[in-house]
Amino acid sequence: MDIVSLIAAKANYWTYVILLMVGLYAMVAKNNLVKKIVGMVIFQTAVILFYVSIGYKKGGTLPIIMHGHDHGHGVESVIKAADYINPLPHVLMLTAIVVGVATLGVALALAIKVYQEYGTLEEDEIRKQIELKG
Amino acid sequence: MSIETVLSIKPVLAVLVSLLAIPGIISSRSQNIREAWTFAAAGIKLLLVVSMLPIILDGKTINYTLVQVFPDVGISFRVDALGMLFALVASSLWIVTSLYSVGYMRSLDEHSQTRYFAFFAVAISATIGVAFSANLLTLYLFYEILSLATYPLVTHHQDKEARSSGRKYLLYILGGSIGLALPAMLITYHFTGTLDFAPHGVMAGHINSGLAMLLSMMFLFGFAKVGIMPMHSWLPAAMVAPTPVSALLHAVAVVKVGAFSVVRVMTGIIGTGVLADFNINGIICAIASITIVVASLIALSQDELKRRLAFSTIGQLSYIILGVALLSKSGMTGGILHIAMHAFGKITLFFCAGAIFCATGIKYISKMKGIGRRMPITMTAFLIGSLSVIGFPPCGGFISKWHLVLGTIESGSLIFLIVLLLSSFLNAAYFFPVFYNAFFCSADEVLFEDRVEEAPLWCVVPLVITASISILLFFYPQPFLNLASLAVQTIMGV
Amino acid sequence: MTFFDGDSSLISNLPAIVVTLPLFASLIAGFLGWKNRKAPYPIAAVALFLTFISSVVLMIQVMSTGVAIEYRMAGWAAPVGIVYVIDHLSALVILLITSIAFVNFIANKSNIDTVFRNKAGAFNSLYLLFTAGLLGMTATGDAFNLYVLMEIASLSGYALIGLGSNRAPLSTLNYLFLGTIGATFYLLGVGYIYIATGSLNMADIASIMPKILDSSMILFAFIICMVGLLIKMAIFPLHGWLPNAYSESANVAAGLIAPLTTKVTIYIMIRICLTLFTPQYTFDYLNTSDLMVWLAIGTIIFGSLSALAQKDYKRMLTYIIIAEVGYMVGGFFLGNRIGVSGAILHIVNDAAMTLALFMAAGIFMWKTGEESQESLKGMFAKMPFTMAGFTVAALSVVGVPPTCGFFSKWYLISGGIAAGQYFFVAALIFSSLVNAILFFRIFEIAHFEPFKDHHHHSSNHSNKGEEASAHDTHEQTIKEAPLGMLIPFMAVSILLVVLGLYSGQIVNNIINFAIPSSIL
Amino acid sequence: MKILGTITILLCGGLLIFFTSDFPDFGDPKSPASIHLSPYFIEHTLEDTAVPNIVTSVLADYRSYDTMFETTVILTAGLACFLLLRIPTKEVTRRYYLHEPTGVTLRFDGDRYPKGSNVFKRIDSNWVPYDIIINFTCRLLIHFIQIFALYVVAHGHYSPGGGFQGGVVIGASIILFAISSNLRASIKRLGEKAAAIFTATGVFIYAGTGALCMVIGEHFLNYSFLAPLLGTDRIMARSHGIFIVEIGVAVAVMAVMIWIYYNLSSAGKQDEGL
Amino acid sequence: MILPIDLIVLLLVIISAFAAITVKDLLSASLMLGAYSFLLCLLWTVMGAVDVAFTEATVGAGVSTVFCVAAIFHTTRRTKD
Repeated sequence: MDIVSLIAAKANYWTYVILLMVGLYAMVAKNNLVKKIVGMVIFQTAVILFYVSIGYKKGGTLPIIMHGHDHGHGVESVIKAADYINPLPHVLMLTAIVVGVATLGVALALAIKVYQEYGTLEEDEIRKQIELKG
Repeated sequence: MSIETVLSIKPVLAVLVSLLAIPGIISSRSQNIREAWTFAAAGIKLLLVVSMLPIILDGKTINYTLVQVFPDVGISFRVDALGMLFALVASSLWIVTSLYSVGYMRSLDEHSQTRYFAFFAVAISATIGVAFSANLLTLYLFYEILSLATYPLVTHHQDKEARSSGRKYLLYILGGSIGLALPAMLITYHFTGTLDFAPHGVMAGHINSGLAMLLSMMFLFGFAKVGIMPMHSWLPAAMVAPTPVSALLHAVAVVKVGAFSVVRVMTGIIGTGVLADFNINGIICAIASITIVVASLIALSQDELKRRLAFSTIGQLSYIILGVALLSKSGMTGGILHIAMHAFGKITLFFCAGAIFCATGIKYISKMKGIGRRMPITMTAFLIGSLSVIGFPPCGGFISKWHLVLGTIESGSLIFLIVLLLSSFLNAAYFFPVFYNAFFCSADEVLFEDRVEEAPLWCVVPLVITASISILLFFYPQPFLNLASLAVQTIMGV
Repeated sequence: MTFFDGDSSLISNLPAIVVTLPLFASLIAGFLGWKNRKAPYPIAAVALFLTFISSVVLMIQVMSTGVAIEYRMAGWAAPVGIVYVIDHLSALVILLITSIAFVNFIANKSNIDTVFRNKAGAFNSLYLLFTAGLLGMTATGDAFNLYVLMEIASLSGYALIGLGSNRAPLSTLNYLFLGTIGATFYLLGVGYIYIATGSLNMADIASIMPKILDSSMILFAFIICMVGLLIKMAIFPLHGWLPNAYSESANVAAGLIAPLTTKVTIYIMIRICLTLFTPQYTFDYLNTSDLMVWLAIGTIIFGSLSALAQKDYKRMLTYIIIAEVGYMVGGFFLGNRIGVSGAILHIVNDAAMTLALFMAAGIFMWKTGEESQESLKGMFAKMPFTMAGFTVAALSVVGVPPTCGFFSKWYLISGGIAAGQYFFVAALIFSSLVNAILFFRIFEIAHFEPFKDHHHHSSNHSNKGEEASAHDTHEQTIKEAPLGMLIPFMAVSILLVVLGLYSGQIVNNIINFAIPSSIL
Repeated sequence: MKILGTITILLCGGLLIFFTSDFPDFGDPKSPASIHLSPYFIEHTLEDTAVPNIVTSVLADYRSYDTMFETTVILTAGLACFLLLRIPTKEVTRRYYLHEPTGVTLRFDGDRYPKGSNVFKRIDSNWVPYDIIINFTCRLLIHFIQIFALYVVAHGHYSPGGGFQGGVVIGASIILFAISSNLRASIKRLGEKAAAIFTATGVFIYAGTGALCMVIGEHFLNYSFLAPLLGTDRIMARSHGIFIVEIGVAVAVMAVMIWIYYNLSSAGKQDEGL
Repeated sequence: MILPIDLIVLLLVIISAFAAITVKDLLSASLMLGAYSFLLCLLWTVMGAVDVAFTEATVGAGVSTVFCVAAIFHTTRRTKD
């Protein structure tokens, strides 16, 4: 397997791993809460990239049946599965995106609450304040 | 030998009756109603137990399974001779102790009496439960309930001393049962698949010698209520409790539950065959002997009467273990009989100690000079009780000791005979100063004038009753003796 | 069985009803919350009660027919559509969830009224959504559907927890990060499974599994699903979020979330291992037992020791929860029938115990307004009934018969002995002893120290016995919690004993059918 | 923390990269994912549901149950933000007013602000004068955006898009209005209460359709049982059923996006904001 | 799908992700996040996942960014890392 075809075969997967790790790093190691939330978004979208990559099929086209509305439902003999990209991962990822934005909303709401309480978004400063309060 | 069994709910009722009285005790508006509940429950309980006596004496057993919890193991009850003997002792002494408690608590005007009577009832239920349990699981269940129900009783005074004693009490009792007895029970279940008490044990053929030894030791020390050294030091600490508690629970119910559990496990689970084959009984005997001698020696040096009695108890309990572990017929009879005989003797002594405290507020032996002239009835009862514990005729204790001595001879181990004789001598040595102080020293305090002033009647009557029973048992030991020899027959298969 | 035949459409739709009933109720509560602040509570209570009833019927149905009920959502059969599968195990957990949600809701009315005064509609909706999410997670037979429902439960959980003390938002945010990592890992694992099998239905995947046992993708899917779930259930090195999140939340939220979240996650783990990866893969092919049991041992010991260090009652409970997670994970990965039965039984028992302890915490909070253990002084004299219930719950955690904690511990220890995992057995016994110390420490405070009136500190009390008894006499007026709190609490405490006595029946009639016969 | 993070990601990343080597190649039509289940959807979507967009048919029919809960997730997020952030407006005491004739800005504390005055105009605390060009352009654009959104909702069957995307676009158009003029103006037109009720209504349309199917038919969300109500055959009933639930999704998503925005942009005060 | 385009977009995605977590200003970070989402949307269009791309464009690049900006408006732009 030459290098080009290897890259072609795996580049998407590598990218997803890199993005996943970037997100995870931000969530574990960053000090700022909003930065962590940004990391969380990246983390979640990396998985979406992974799923969409699973669904891709060489030689397949968009998962919308061509000329479907002309013939109603008499065209099943014409439809070949290999012609269309796998739609299932797309469906799952629509849901995942929605979950992502929902989580983002709640996380930001919590971050605002934290800021209202402590006046900062830096975790170490918040810790210091908690220790001072006893 | 096939044992005829009878299905009856009576054992369950006997256990439950005092629990059922608790709502009554709690909700009572006046002291008298509350104590009426206690007495009613105690009376019914004794009647229930006695009503089962003829069936047991016929050589039958009573079985009843409440629920099936694990495969082949349930919460089930079985009444046999050994359990019957213990239940008889416990339930008859509950009535007496209730009488005494009423006098003691009222005369000292103790706080939280309702709580006291409620937990007392729980404790006695658990004791009967232990006596009637058909398998190790049920026994463990009631054993734990007893440990927990007695905690509020031991710490009744709610002061610092009670707190530290309560801690010690729980540490030993719960630590032993959860840390040692529970795993031992589970290992037993794993290897044998059953926990039922069988006449000849269930372990034979399932385990090797090392494991049998390990399990025996785990049970022996795990049931820490038996007070085998080094698991004994909770007992003197627990003497901070009000005297009736010490009397019933720490001279009779709790410690005897420990002894009873160990006897049950040695005979019903491990089995005499296994004990003898792997030579475990020798080690148990040795441990028991050491406890007997050491406890008696420590008792000599105690000045507080209740503590002296506590160490005496530790020594006496090991008689039971020693007797059973001798594995001879007479030894076992003596051991089992000692459960009953020692109970009546020791409870008298505790009642006396409490009566002295009630009437004069004195706890220490050195301060009891001349007290015999002031409280003649109490001190006479004390004399009878201690004679019984020493094993001197004409008291019940003599009979059990006689059998024990016979047992040592039967099994041919002279060293244990020497231990028995030596400890009897020591027993006499630590009781003697009490009489000497009481009767032959002149009072050096104004408190003891030459007039009779006993403790309240509620306190005196019970101790007179138990003292008389102690003597009566010398002349008429049949119910207990029959039960004991029946139990031995079942166990030894003769 | 005329009862079932009589209204067959209602009964046959029960799996959908049990999950959607709380959903509908939450919508209605959300609606009416804008009109009338008092309306949502009764609606939610009735809905929870009806859900509870339907879960009982479901349980009876499963037990009487003895086979799993399969319900096709949108009418599509298994691999194409989403199916709900109600077998003995899920019916049991559903019953557990509905009953705990209902009892906790009833018992904490006053807490809801004070903490969520202005937002009753939103609170009640979220409470119901959380319940619906957990119920869906339990019932579903589809790996991806599980993820969606998990997110519903998590998001509503964050909201419920986030409105507690001042520190709650921060700890909830940390919980959210960890929870999201866990859920996303799970989603990733599902993706790997999908790559290897092309399916999302658990039973379908299980039927493909034997062909692809040595696929590295399945191995990785297993690892990453487990890591995700272990984060969500707060096992030892990944536990950091739990204590803060639970102890700083409002009582009603803690009482719902603490007993259920970790337990349902453990159920999911069991479900994934048994139904999706098949026991053959989990136990025989991968031989995960040793590793996971050691993890569990670590969790038990860590949880117990940390609990010892806590001064705050609720925080102590949270560490006990962590230790109990170790019990269940370890018990399950013992891999033998006794151990797995013990783990499942402990899910039920531990949920009930935790509920009782948190309800007690609610009552203590109501009484004293503080959360430290010191605030429990003199409680035995003040609130004998509450303390009696509390004692039962505590003894159950310690593992004293005849409370339920003893019996599940019995199975777990027997399983440990049978599997030869003696360190696990030792850890269990160690943790029981530590629990005994923990609770007797509280009992001592509540028993020995005189009641302190928190509203006016009159003088500094010393602990001398004379004073103690003196206080006892003039402060012996019993003042219990209101009946609305007390009755559910007492019911749960009695239930702890009943569950214990009937644990044999539960194991024989329910759990035995829930474990595949390939596990011996 | 940094070191811990680095170690974690290096370990995880290494492991993940290692496992990618066993993946089927990117775009391999023979991978199990492409041959096991998905062919059924591709080949049967028309005969089962008469919807050419396979994603829509899978989303709203085969896996409609997922989607119902997806909508519920959104509802949950809206409720969660509300529960966490919302502060009653009464508690906001400090306000700023612009005296229009003079251009002086005044601060009012407590309740003593001018009510119903013609000369005083309420402004935000960190007020930047709104740009008339942006304001006007956005107002022009918003209608087209909304019409496009309706198109997206309605054409979910035949082209990319559907209830979710359309709903977000409508929501975004209103958010755009809120940004380009100000939050109060937007809240006056579509208040928080309306948003909340719309959200619940949207989810209710979806779940209610499912329950209706269950009541008259046998399975939750099995639209084919709606055929008698809709007056079509069972397959077209599925198609219409998908459309109904898509509308529900659109309504719910639109309202939630607005609701969350209101709460986030005003930190719960819903008084003044971005 | 054309491979070079795919690779270029992948590279841009990674760069924007790194930028989003390293930039020392939260407002910039959230805008980078918007750019990241938009690039992902592009990537998915390239890969044929049009519905996902549409959703990502509206949600990820649109609404999410607005949410982030709104939250930052009420907290602070300052960050140490």
